[in-house]
Amino acid sequence: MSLWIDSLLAVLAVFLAVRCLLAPTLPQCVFLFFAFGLTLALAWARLGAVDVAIAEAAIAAGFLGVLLIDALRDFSRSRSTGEGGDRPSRVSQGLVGAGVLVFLVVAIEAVWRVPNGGGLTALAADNLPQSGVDHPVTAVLLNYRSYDTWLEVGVVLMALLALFATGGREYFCRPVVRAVDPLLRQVILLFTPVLFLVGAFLLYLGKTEPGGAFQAAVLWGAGGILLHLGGWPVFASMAPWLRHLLLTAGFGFFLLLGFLFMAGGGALFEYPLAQAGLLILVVETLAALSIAAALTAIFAYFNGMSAESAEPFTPASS
Amino acid sequence: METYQIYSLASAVIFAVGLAGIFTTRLFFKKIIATKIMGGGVFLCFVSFAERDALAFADPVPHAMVITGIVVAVSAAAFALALARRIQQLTGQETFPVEEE
Amino acid sequence: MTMTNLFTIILLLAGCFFFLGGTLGLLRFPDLFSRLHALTKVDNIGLGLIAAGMAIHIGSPWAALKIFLIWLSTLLASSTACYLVAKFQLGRPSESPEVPAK
Amino acid sequence: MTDLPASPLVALLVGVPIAFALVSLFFRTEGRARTGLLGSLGTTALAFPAILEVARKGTVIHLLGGWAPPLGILLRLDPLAAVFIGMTALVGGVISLYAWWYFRKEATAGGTSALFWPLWLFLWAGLNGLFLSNDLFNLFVTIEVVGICAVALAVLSGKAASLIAGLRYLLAAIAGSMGYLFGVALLYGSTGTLDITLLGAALTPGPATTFALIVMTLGLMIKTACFPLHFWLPPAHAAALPPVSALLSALVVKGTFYILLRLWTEVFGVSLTFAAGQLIGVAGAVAVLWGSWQALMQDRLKLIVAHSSVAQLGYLLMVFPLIVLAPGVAAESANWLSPAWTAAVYQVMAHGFAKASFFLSAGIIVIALGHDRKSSLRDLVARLPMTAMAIAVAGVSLIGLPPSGGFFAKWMLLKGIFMSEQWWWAPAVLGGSFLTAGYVFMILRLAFAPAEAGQPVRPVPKALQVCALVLAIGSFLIVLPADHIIQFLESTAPFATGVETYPEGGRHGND
Repeated sequence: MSLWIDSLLAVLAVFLAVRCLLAPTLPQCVFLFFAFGLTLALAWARLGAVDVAIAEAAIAAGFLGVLLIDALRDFSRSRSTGEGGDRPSRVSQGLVGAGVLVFLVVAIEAVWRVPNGGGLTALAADNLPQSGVDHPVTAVLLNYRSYDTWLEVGVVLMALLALFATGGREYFCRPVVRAVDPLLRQVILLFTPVLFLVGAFLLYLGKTEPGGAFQAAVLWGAGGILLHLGGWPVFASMAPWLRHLLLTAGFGFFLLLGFLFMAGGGALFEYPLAQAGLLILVVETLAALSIAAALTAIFAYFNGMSAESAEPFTPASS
Repeated sequence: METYQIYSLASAVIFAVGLAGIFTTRLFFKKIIATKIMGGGVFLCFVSFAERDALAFADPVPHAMVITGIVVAVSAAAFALALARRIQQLTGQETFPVEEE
Repeated sequence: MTMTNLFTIILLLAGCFFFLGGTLGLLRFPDLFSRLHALTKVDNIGLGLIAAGMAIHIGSPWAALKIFLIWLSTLLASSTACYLVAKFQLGRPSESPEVPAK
Repeated sequence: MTDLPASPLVALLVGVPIAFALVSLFFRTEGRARTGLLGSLGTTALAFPAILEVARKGTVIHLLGGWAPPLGILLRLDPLAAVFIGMTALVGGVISLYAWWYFRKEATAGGTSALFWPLWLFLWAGLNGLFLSNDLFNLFVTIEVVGICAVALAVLSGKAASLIAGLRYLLAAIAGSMGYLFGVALLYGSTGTLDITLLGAALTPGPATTFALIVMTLGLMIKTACFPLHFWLPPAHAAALPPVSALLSALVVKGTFYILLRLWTEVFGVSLTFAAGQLIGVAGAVAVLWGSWQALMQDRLKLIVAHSSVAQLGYLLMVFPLIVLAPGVAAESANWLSPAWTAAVYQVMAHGFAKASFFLSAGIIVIALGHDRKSSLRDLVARLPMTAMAIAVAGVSLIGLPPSGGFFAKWMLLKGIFMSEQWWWAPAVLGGSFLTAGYVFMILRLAFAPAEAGQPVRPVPKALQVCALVLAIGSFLIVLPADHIIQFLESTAPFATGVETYPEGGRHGND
């Protein structure tokens, strides 16, 4: 029975991926991509990866989905993605098809006959008492492999700077100040504190159960995005030093702490066991705050790129 | 056939679908989505191995890597989308010029 | 099979039925407004039934409260979204109701 | 690996540029540029004690978080990494100085400079992290850091052409890293480790290993702009701002080449076949000829230089057929390994210095004349003598005339080729040099030709010209300590080691 459910889910994921890429219009493509992401999240829940499922649903399907929909305002002008010169010629399509088919056969043989390396489950479990947290995924993210996580917090900040680079200067967009629906504002006012509360809860939960900084960050970021959509200028009205502090706190504090303990003779990101639990919670909180801030700023930038923005942003040069 | 094998096979197929998607469309927007689909395939591969290596809990290392990977991939995709939008706004182009392909 | 199990199954099945109905409505109804109607009203009942079924299945009052809150926030979100979509459609300059896609 | 001496310097090489980048974000344009320059010079300065540490102690490591592999991530600073980090420090330092004066001169791009500095420091930290990392997944994160920052820098000019080239670059980079990551997933699944050293010991030949080899190699080849996956490079490098073009071509593409080198020599030994090495060599040889030919055909200086990068990167690939030994040849008896490795390292350095200098000179010409079409080169010798000199010197190194670093690299490559009796690569090396000579002499001929009348020349700060010239001369100076560098590199593996292959390995081969 369960094998059937899994097979169904796997086939559905493949089907949605194909349909998404063959969709005749871009909005359809986006919504099928949503469905693909949610199917993957279900698959991950089935595979016992609850953290990943939350992260996928929240970041990859949720946040990126919002950006994709916002981008549709620019791209949906040409409604159809179909025949009008979109597809390459038949010959090159055939070549690509043949190439991908060969690739597929080799890939399937490879994943089918992959030897069982055994993974690191036992090792991760054995060292859990030394990590300062009780949830293995959090232990990997914030202790065993905290270097990766640190760089990743940085990548979100770099993505924001990269976004600024497309316009040639740093720019925190104001909300589109057309009359925001009063009902929407009320609902947002109601939802934002709830989101922040649930985010904090998930963050705290990360010590023992699925949850943690990234999941919390997306909820907080969602709060920021809602406020932006409701007409509250979250970043644009903030003092520059404060918003830079918000954006860099996670990445910076992580590093600062690492340097501090390194000065004491340890390695970078090596925490003494007695304080590890607390330090990890502080690092996670600041990281979540910074990621949330960056996600909000990324969305605000996207929203401000739109031609219908009240304050249309024109690039510095060109 | 084990549960993980269903998903690892699917991961190979999804990766190939994404790969094909990059070549078969010239629209920026769809190329970006195609790379995301490739990423979905790769992450599914990681997580399927994590399930295979489960003891009391599934292998946490691939889970952590996939969470990291998802955030990194979304950051890159957001940047790509912003570039595509800016190009569209400056030039009206939604596809790469043909002669350079 | 215990009584609670039976209840759970009945509630889940009923929930699925409503979801199916809502989806059918989304696909078959001719214009945006009636589609919205199907999507929000029927799906919310479906979700409520499934939530109730799960609450009974888990059997802890805390979990039940959390599940109830989830349902409540979905209700709020979907009705707000529905209202905004409908309002946007009404505000559109002179466009006749959409012709259903084949 | 974990019993090697530890050093905090290793972690600082990544941490310090990031710390400066973060601090710089709190300043506005002027202060940000100052902090950025300070950070760049600091990072350059940091490379020297790090290299000295390696010279004294041999390979040093850093166990991040105090966790040993396979659970934790290990940073390893060995002589090969030290040479790459040193090259990055020197070239990057000079480019930073150039950027400082460039952005003061081009005041119109105020916002651009404010974004340049943090992005460049993040990129630098990513590169250092890449050279140091001994963990396959961490390498993925660092190549993404490098990729995102590199594209962001490439589009800074804000022109539509650079945005389109940037998007093409970014999509190629994302697709490449997804291919790489798929390989990582399979390797983790089949061995339960991500550490390069442990993987090399644990890996067994089989379809999964072979597939991982193929997707990772292809993924990294896209990102290194290897023929025939180089399509994104010329437009992206040519359309960027001059300091950015310089660091993209001198440093960024070398990062993924470095990973490729590490993977082939330290991880995939069991799955490699002689033919696989030959195949990469063919890609390299074609890249040398095709890239140089394309460079000859271009009409704009920056495009000439960008296409020349494709060719020069081809030389790097031609090292692979020498390192992957034929069945039955033991690494101990393969006396051409040392020249081959020397060729690789020197080609990386010589191209880094010379190409950076070339792009910086192109930037100077654009400032002076407003464009970089071939006609802008006319009478360069009289108009911008120092820049003409820089172009001539860097060009000589690109061609590979003695006594330049480029000559030393190509000479060593030829030596390795003849010692291993793979003479069929020699025509490509020589042909590439002739074609390179073609476009370099064409540039120089124009530089001496009289200018068309009425072309005003805007003044260019001397400092910019000095930077370009210093880099050009650097591509010669690197030859002086050659003995020391080779000795330094030979002190530890993987330098002077080869990948032994076996006849039965052919069954698992990828071609």
